[in-house]
Amino acid sequence: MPYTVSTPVFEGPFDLLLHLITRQQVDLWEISLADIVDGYVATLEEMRGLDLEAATEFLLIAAVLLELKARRLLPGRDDVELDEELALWEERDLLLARLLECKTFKDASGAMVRLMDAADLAWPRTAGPDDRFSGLAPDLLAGVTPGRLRDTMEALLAPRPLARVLLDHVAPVRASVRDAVADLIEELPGAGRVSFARLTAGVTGRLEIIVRFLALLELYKRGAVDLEQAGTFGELRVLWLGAVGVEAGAPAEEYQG
Amino acid sequence: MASEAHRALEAILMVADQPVVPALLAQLLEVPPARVEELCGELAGAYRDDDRGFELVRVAGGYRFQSHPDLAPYVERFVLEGQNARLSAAALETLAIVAYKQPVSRAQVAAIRGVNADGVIRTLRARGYITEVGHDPGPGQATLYGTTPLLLERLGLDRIEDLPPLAQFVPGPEIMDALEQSLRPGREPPAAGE
Amino acid sequence: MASEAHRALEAILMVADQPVVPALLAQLLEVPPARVEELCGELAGAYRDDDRGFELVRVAGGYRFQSHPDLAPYVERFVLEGQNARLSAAALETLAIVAYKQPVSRAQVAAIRGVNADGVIRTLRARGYITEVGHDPGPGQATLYGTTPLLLERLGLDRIEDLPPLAQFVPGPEIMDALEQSLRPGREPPAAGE
Repeated sequence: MPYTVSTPVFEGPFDLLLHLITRQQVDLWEISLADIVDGYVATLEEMRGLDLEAATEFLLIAAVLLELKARRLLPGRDDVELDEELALWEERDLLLARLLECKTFKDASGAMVRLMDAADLAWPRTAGPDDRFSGLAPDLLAGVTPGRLRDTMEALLAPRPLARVLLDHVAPVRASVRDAVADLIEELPGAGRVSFARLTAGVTGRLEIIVRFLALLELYKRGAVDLEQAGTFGELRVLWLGAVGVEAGAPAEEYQG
Repeated sequence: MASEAHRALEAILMVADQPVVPALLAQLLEVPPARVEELCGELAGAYRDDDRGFELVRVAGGYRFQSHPDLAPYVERFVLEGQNARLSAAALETLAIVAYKQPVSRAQVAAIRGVNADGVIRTLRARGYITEVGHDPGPGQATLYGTTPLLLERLGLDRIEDLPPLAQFVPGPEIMDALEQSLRPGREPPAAGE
Repeated sequence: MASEAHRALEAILMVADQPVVPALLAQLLEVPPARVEELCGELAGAYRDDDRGFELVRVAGGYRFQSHPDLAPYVERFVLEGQNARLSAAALETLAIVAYKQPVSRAQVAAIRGVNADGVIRTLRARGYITEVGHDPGPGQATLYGTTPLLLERLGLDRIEDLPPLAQFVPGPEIMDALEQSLRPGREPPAAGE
């Protein structure tokens, strides 16, 4: 079974370890570290850009796992000094305690999100006193400083927060024909006869649609697909023919005949 | 009596910070404007019958909740003693926009704030913090507003140009967070707009 | 039922732009704070019984009017933009740690999360959800952080003690077992855990 990651980005090493151990429902003895590394690399690619912090966290956790596993594989446990054995247990207890703490706060933050979501359904009254009372306040500008005016203005001019900030707009648009070819090679074999509109259904950028089209032409040139079009501006239909000659431009390891 | 439409009106008017015109209410509720007038009339009547401390009134072309005139003495004390003896958030925003963008029209203020600012502009004018400074030469000849010497004096500024400069690009905190999360190589976060 | 005190409360809360603490209300009405709580409770009950589109709630230590959650779809259309952006998972976890462990230092937060927390702490401060509340008396005098009334408003809670108890989130026995099994530096590999 290939190791697949659901989606959310791992937030911390302990968290990741916990995630791996509880979610995978396997004990460390059985985990193939190679699979985990592969799975993680795949996740990184999905994220379209290297999250250095997440990557170093992952390295840390991989090292911890490796060390734990190596210890177990070592023969001659009977010869282990009592001190060393105790130290190992102590180390394990510390790690366990931190994992549990980390998990506890993660779940607590989930509860806070639910509270916020519920509270978001109500809006407070913020109207303040109406004009009838505006003459009362002796000093309406009390506490208003030039600095506060600037802060207020900057807050107004700041980009409105998005529900979820993705960094896709910062990372360069992924629009290499080579990548698109690789994507199509993954997608097409199982798809049967499929329309181009369907193939680009999830693609929003115009550039990306063009690149997908170029990739299709590339595959056509290599004889890997057949293209049909009923007439001018008619629907373009794509049929997967097979793997002939596609290896040349595609990452071979991702390709499943 | 408390239909969905009545309740929706109450909810909207409760969060509005100035009178809401019936046309907008009608659009939000998907009923004719005449029906909005009826519904508001019924609500106002109910509050009267229940002897509430607030009322729903039609003022400046729209509807709003306000405190009942009977209770003005309490409200006055609250305004004087309470935390409310200061500019509301809406007024502060409007003042900041006029200060930095003058000369500026109501429509421009509303565009930046995302909500209509007429009531607040009236208050600020009444207090002498902003004033009419001219008219837009374009069609409609919208009134343009600017700040007054009184405001400068109260802010302790010599000239309006002495306002602190705005940062050129002010990313929201979540954008900073996301950037830091993905760009930070070590423990040193990028030095950017605090 | 609508006594002068009830009506005065309604009038004052209608012109407040943030939650009003019972102590101030008590002072304005010249009644004991406990009476204010009673009166507000009665008003809130009356609005519930009348099925109003607004409610009177106690949040962040004070009372305020707000729209009823049922009517969020209408109010959303009126205010146009969603009022609050979601926090990142990292920020939320840090917020949970500060909320439950306050006062707490950056180092303590980092120790629990396993990663540096400076960026998220700055985000949370910029959002006004946490603030500096003091300094560690120990060597280094690390800045200590705590939560703000604004966070309580955001959570819809009256006091920070109203958060669900942390004990509720301590992982259950099956997760503890899984962890123990996996981390055991034992002599023989444990039976395959499926």
